[in-house]
Amino acid sequence: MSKIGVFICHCGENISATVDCQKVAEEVGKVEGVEFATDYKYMCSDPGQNLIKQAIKEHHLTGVVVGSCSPRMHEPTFRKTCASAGLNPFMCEVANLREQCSWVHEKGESTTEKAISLVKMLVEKVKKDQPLQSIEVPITKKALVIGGGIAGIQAALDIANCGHQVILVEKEPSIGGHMSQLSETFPTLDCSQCILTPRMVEVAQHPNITLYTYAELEKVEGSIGNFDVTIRLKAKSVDFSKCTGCGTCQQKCPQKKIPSEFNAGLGTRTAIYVPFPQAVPNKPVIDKEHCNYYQKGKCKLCSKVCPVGAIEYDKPDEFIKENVGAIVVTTGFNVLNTDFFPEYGYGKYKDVINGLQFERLASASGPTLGEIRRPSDGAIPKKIVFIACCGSRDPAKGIPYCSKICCMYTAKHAMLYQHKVHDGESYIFYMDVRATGKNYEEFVRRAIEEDGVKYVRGRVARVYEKNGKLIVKGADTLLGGQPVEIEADMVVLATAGVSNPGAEQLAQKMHISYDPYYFFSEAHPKLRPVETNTAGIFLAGACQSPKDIPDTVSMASGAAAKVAALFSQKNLVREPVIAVVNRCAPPVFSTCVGCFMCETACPYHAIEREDIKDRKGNVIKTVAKVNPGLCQGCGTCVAFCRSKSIDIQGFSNEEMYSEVVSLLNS
Amino acid sequence: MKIGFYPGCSLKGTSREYNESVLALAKALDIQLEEIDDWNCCGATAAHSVNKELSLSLPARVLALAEHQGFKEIVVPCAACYNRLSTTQYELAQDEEKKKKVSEIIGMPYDGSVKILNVLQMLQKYSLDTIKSKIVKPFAYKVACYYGCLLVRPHKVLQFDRVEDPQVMDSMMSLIGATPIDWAFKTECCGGGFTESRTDIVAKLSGNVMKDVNDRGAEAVIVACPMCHSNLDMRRPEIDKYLGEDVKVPVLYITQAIGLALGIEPETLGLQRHFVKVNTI
Amino acid sequence: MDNNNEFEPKIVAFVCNWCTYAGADLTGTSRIKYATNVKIVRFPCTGRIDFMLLLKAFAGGADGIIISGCHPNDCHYTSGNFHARRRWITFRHMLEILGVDVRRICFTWVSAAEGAKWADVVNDNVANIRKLGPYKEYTKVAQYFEKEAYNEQD
Amino acid sequence: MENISGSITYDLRKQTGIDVGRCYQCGKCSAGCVQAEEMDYPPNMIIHLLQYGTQANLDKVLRSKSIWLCLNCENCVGRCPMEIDIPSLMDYLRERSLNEKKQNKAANDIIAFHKSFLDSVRSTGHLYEVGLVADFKARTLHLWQDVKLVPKMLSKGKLQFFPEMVKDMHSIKGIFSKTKK
Repeated sequence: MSKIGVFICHCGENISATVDCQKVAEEVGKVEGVEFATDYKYMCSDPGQNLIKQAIKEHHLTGVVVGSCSPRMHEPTFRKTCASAGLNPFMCEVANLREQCSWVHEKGESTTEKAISLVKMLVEKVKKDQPLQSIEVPITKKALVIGGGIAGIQAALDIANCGHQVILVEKEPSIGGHMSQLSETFPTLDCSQCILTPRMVEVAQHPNITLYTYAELEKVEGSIGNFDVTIRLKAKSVDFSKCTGCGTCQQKCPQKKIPSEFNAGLGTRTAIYVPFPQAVPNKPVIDKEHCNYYQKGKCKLCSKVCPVGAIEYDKPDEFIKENVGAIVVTTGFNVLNTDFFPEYGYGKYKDVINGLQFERLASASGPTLGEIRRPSDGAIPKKIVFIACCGSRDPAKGIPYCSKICCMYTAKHAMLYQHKVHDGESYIFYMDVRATGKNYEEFVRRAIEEDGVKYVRGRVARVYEKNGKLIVKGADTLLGGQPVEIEADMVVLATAGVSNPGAEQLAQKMHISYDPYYFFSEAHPKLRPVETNTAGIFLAGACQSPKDIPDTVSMASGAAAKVAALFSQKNLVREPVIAVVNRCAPPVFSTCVGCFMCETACPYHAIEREDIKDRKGNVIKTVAKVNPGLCQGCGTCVAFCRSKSIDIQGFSNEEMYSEVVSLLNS
Repeated sequence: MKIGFYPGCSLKGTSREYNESVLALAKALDIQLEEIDDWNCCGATAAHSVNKELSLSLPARVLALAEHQGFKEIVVPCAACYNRLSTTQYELAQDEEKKKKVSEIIGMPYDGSVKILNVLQMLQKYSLDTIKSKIVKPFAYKVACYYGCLLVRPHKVLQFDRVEDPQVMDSMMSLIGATPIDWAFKTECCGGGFTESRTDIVAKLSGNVMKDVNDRGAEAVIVACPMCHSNLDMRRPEIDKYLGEDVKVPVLYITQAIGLALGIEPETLGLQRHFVKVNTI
Repeated sequence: MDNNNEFEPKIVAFVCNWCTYAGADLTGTSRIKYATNVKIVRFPCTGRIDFMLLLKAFAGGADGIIISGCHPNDCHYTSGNFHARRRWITFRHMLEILGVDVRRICFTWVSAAEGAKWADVVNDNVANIRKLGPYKEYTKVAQYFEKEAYNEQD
Repeated sequence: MENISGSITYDLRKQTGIDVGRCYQCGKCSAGCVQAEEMDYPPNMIIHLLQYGTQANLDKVLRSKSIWLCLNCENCVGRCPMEIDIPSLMDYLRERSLNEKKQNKAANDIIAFHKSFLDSVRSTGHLYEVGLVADFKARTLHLWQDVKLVPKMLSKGKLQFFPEMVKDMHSIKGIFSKTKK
């Protein structure tokens, strides 16, 4: 006979504002098998947990139902509480009275009624619950980091420095990411490359880090502790073991007019190329789409001039398999395609550029060697206009969210411009200045007060060219929305930060969730910011949302710490939500008829075949058996089984049926 | 197949050369246009400025008439009428109740199934190839294509071309041998319906348009809206006064420009009716 | 809200733990309101949902059922939602043969990010089932079957 | 407050479907408005006044010149990041301003023109331009405006001296009487 304790949490007023918690406890208390029922202000607090522990001991409870927030929030908490009082943790269930009841309904009888039936449902489930034992699986202490920007570099170094092996995969020919493209960084104006390149070299030289550039994630299988990943090594057409990085091939390559990705289209590169002089690894790859040999079948100049014979054409992509225990995703972000804004003339007027292009203009390693010169004629712009929120906060054409970094980089751009063009005039059209980091507000003030950057509050309606000038038509909302017209020499659009193309497919490969803008979702917005909903896969940097360098680096270290914590355990403890095939006394042995439909259903190849033999060793029948190390507990096999011989612990047929029956009866 | 033709009031009065040129061009291109019988005014700016219901009912009557007369498509050369008719169709499609009410007001069933085309859409749909094959005298001028407001906005309703920097007219001009210029006032307002009530505003707004045309050396402005035409053409003295210079650039309807390229007589196209002389052509 | 004259349908939602359950949590976190008629039963995956459960629910007096999991390609377990979809496609005809009114079953996807969509799914479904009225037919069938089964045992 | 029925913002939303609360005052509407310079309150300020939801500010809007100066060129809504339909809002405000007799004096000519225009449509079913201009002049006493234009228009064959009537004037009359406020 069950002795069940029911504990209804008020969650301060979060639940009790719309649900009569006392009534819920009273009503559920009347259910057969419920030994004890009470309500309390904060069940997850120390006194709340003690209440549960005490009741378990006093009333010799065999099961516990807590009516509180979502089980996704506190199920582990309450299960631990039960365990510490000597109750099997899997005899504890959580009814979702907050996210799926009190927060979504108005105060009223029907809301309380719903709460009662939700708790009763789980009381019936607990009656059918079986005590279970957690499963322990070994961990592969090797991590995969996807993306070699500053986030990936930081995460890889931190994990490697803990003594674990790291595989770093980067899709471009060099690591460094967007940070390597930046000029100076806010709010200190230290040179981006100067602080980044030493880290890049450290990655290349670290004994614990294996670096795969020009590579992409192909496939992920398995789960936390034991992921099987396949990595595609794109054919570089250059044998890195032979190449010395002398650069002769690049000098001789006849294709010289390819827009350089690194210079955001403001400079050119060759078809065989190293993206930038400080690249790691500093060895070239051939861009097949632009290479004469690959496109027209003729040329091979690079091969002819290579002193070591490192050029290898027509080599296919390679695939390698790795076994890792954890994955850190650091794939970064992109800037919004400015085609969204024909009114600003991007793409039509050469001197309308985006923020990333301005970074290249201001960078000492850029196409103008750090001089601010406009792309059309190389003249130094005497009047420059920066347009903030270009695409951000614009649900109509861009994205509704704030891209977070633009206020700061725009202030920095204007400041750099003023430092480099002393007689220049700079205007920033803005709506709000969001300078919330350490020393950020001071930085913006400095731009205004010391460098004389003019801030105009209002959005620009359009930009058009006339007599070699760019006419910027804006308004000043602080002057009552009066029109403002500026004849500028150059216009810089602070384009929104958006997710990378391909982010969706990558997320689907890894089975991690993402938001409507294809940024990857963290497991909890506050308390689990670097974890994903998939155990063992972590996030860092701008692939989760646009963020600046300090935030990215701290998030990367956070993710690395999570990986290190995981790797510090000897074995991995897993919830025993797995399938089992029943076994019973001879002569039946198991109701399994050996049709192996479950085998076809299982995405994890967790179904094995077991021969049941008599004493003489003769096979009586062959039945299915679940490998608990491989089973992930999806339960698809259960729905496939015709003889109802396979069931899933924690979500068994009996449990689910009693839940449904209870719901409909109450 | 016969296409319904809704000239609208302007084309019967001040802008009769637009009417003449549309019909002449249609004839030359073998497009059968048949005027909607007993059509009424769309209500224009006046109606929607002071009475929402009226502004939906007047165009709805026209659309209902077209439906009853069996037209699947109607051509509306006037950009203002095109805009009002399209807006009415859009708004009534969004709101079943409104649709019922308007149908009751106009005293006849209204379905909203007629496809509304402006002149550019008509040419795009039926005649691009024919035009190309029939050019006898390429229209070899530098032209500024002026779209104004009502032809392209609101995009949600009209779904025609790009709102910023539209291209349909430009590509048609290229087709007949003209060189469309890139300029800044393609879709800025000319002052529209203020031509009588606030001529000063029209002079300024149309003046800004003409100044940019003139500065960039265009030899003609091409329009597809009678309001734009009369503001840029008939109000030229006021424009010149506002600008303090005499701007000589003529303003042609797109139908006139194409008509000329196809060798139709200037008289037939109504070019003699313009205030600013079209002497280059 | 509580209108005594109005029929309040009983609707059970079978949802997966990873997408729709999390999405429904997000509806709560975003404080979007919806009707109280729908009660959620949590499954690890829609692939786990045995269609016998649907029959059981109807027999038990459900007026409508919602099945919702991850969007195609987003399944936490790779392919469970595809299995669920395939099963739904094949079983709906069988359900019809069995006399189940398939209009009362709503098969949909709601991701963890679609809190607002979940509220819409619930509200639309409640309105829909309310229009269809109480589901008496299947209860009758169920009772009949139960009786028959007993008779056979005798 | 926005959700309380009877409140100004609620009514506005109910009547027009426009939620002024969505505007975050970026000013792009005013920046692109060809009439902003002429207006007493540029478009963003009109919205901002309405965001208060007070009768005093609503009156300011209804009595403003701005609502009559708007040409409905739709530039604002085409560029508005929040897709706030300002031209429709202006239509509503003009209608309301007239109904409440709060129209700005400076807009008299514009209103007179609209009325003359609609009178012409009411009596003929078409816009009868000669009649319109005569009526407009009578209303505004701008008797000498455009006198120079008339002979020229005549010579170009642009004026039509006699109105062409819609055959079914009954239905036009019906439309006007049924939509009369």
